[in-house]
Amino acid sequence: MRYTFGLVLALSVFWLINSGHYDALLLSLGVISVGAVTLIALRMDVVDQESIPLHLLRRIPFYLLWLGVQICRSNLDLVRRVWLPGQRSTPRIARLPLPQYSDICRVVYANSINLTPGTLTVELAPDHLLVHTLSAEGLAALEEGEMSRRVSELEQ
Amino acid sequence: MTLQLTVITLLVVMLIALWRACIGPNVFDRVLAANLFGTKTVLLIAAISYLHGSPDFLDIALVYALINYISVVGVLRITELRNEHAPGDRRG
Amino acid sequence: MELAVNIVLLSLLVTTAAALVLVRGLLASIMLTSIYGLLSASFFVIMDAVDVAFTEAAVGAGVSPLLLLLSVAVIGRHEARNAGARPLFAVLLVGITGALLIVGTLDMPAFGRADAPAHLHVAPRYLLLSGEETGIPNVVTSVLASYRAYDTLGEVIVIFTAGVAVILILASGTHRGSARPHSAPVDTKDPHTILQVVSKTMIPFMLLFAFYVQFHGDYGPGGGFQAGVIFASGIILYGLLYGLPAICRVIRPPVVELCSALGVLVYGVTGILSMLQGRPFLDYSVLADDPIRAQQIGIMVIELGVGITVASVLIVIYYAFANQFETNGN
Amino acid sequence: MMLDWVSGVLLLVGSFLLLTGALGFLRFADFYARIHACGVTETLATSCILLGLLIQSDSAVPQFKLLLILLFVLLSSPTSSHALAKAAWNAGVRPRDNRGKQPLPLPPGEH
Repeated sequence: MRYTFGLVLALSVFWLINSGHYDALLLSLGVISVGAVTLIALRMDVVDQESIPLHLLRRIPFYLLWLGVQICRSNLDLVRRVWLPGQRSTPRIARLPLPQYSDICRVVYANSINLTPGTLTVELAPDHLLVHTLSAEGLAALEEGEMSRRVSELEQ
Repeated sequence: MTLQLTVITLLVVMLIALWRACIGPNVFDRVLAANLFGTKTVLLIAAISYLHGSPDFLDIALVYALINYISVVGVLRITELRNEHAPGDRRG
Repeated sequence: MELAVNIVLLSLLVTTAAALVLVRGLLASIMLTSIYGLLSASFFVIMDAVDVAFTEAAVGAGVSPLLLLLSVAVIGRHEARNAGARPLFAVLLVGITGALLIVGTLDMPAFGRADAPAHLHVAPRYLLLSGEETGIPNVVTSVLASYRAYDTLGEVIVIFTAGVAVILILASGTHRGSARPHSAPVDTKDPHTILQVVSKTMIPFMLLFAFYVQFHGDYGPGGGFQAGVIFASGIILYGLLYGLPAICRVIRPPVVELCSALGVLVYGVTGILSMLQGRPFLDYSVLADDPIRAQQIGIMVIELGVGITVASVLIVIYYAFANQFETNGN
Repeated sequence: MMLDWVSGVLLLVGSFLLLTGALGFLRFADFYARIHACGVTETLATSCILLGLLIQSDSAVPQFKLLLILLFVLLSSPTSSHALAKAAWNAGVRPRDNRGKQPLPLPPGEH
């Protein structure tokens, strides 16, 4: 029920932002559209804590801030690698353990790895990740596990 | 001025992506190039709409942002189906 | 600046077309086709043809590469070298046709000339009066759905016919005349957790965006065609990730087949309603007392018909294709 | 005036990153490395350019739309990189070293 309400709220905001016309006709069409989409979404069974992660909302801004800094840092590293061809890069492919319990946290972790250039999730199995990194240092940073720990903290 | 520079850069990037799509070497490089091309088109349309001073083109960029990755999902599913059909193939 | 961008985009288009001819392997051709679509959309934006660009964006980015991919999945991805073909004859034929077309363009007025016939006939009336006559700011929508409603009806019927043709060609022997799935669920030993979770979040917004495009065609770029394509993309994405049986439980094939006809019916009935009142076919003025209000209602109703038909035909085509390759494996 | 500067700098940084990504895309020898190069252009460059445009805009609706575009690009671009890597892995493409000559050692259990 909470998730349905959250979805309706998000969809209404999406409609109002996009529409830009607030007369009676378009607003009522908006209500009908949001209703229809919610109905289809419920039939598709996509309204749950994975698609509407309400329980993460409180902690996620801090995480995103930290992730933003990481993205900038790894971008700088990649810029150096591209423009200075002398640098020896040593690509690696490895398995990482997955301590997270819920699918949503696994996905946040995997997609955070994808968002930072230089590291890439190739496969997400129930108990491990297969990652490809552009350099040995990138793999070492992931294996150290700070990102994984921060993602796990999101759920608490 | 910087807006013009951005548009030129985007066109150069598109040219490189097209080059990669032509030479390959394997199919996935071409898919990657097409995907890169898609996101660059989003940016190009957004930038051009500002260059023209008519930001209502943004709807088009929004469509791309929403549905651009469907074709990649399609590629993934189809390579999988082909592997299921040919049991001799390797699976990861 | 604009001229330079135009020249670059057009030369990229020509390069892509040449690469399309030269490249072997169907998947590579599909990717180049999708690049071609993206380039045309950018080009249309620069030419200020926003509605066309929108259609190209919606079709070229999602649905058309996808349908091509599905057909490749059915037929296999290597282009057979055709031993018996006579390329010389084909080259000659294409050369002559191309030369004739180029000769034809010589008679056309220069691009952008103010006294070109296209700008002298009905275009000034559309541009000057359509706002007053239909009460709709977007001229493209009022031309498409009111002044040229016959043509649009024809287009919708073409799309409907395409859907029927696909069903007739791809229907299997056991379920004749239908694309209803009868296959086992797809193998799920390799779950797409990331894709499923992200798509779960995106699909409702895609569907709502389709509704937004449907109902805001009066004000900005958009309308039934684009909305139908976007809606179908959302549904097809769900089908790709959760399998054909799951999507068929959400939207049952008989319902979609019915809807594809329903859209055409809505369009046609609107036209017949005005005939019953003694007015010409598709004259909306009978729908309300105020003629401008009547135009707006008429345009909205037929755009809805267009949207329903386009969305359902695309979904029907997807069902037929997916059914084909999911059963071929067994 | 100040905002114009910020916007210009953001656009310049974005363009530079785009060029970097494209160059990497052209030069890296291995398919997986090329996905990384695209990753640069997707995340930070897209954010920079869209934010630069957002600052130039003076009405609310386009600004919100640009934010929405940014949000959806940030959601979908890592996902499509992953989908592509997975598709290549499933099809038997294995990563190679930075010269594209030797295949990389795989973790135990993979083949």
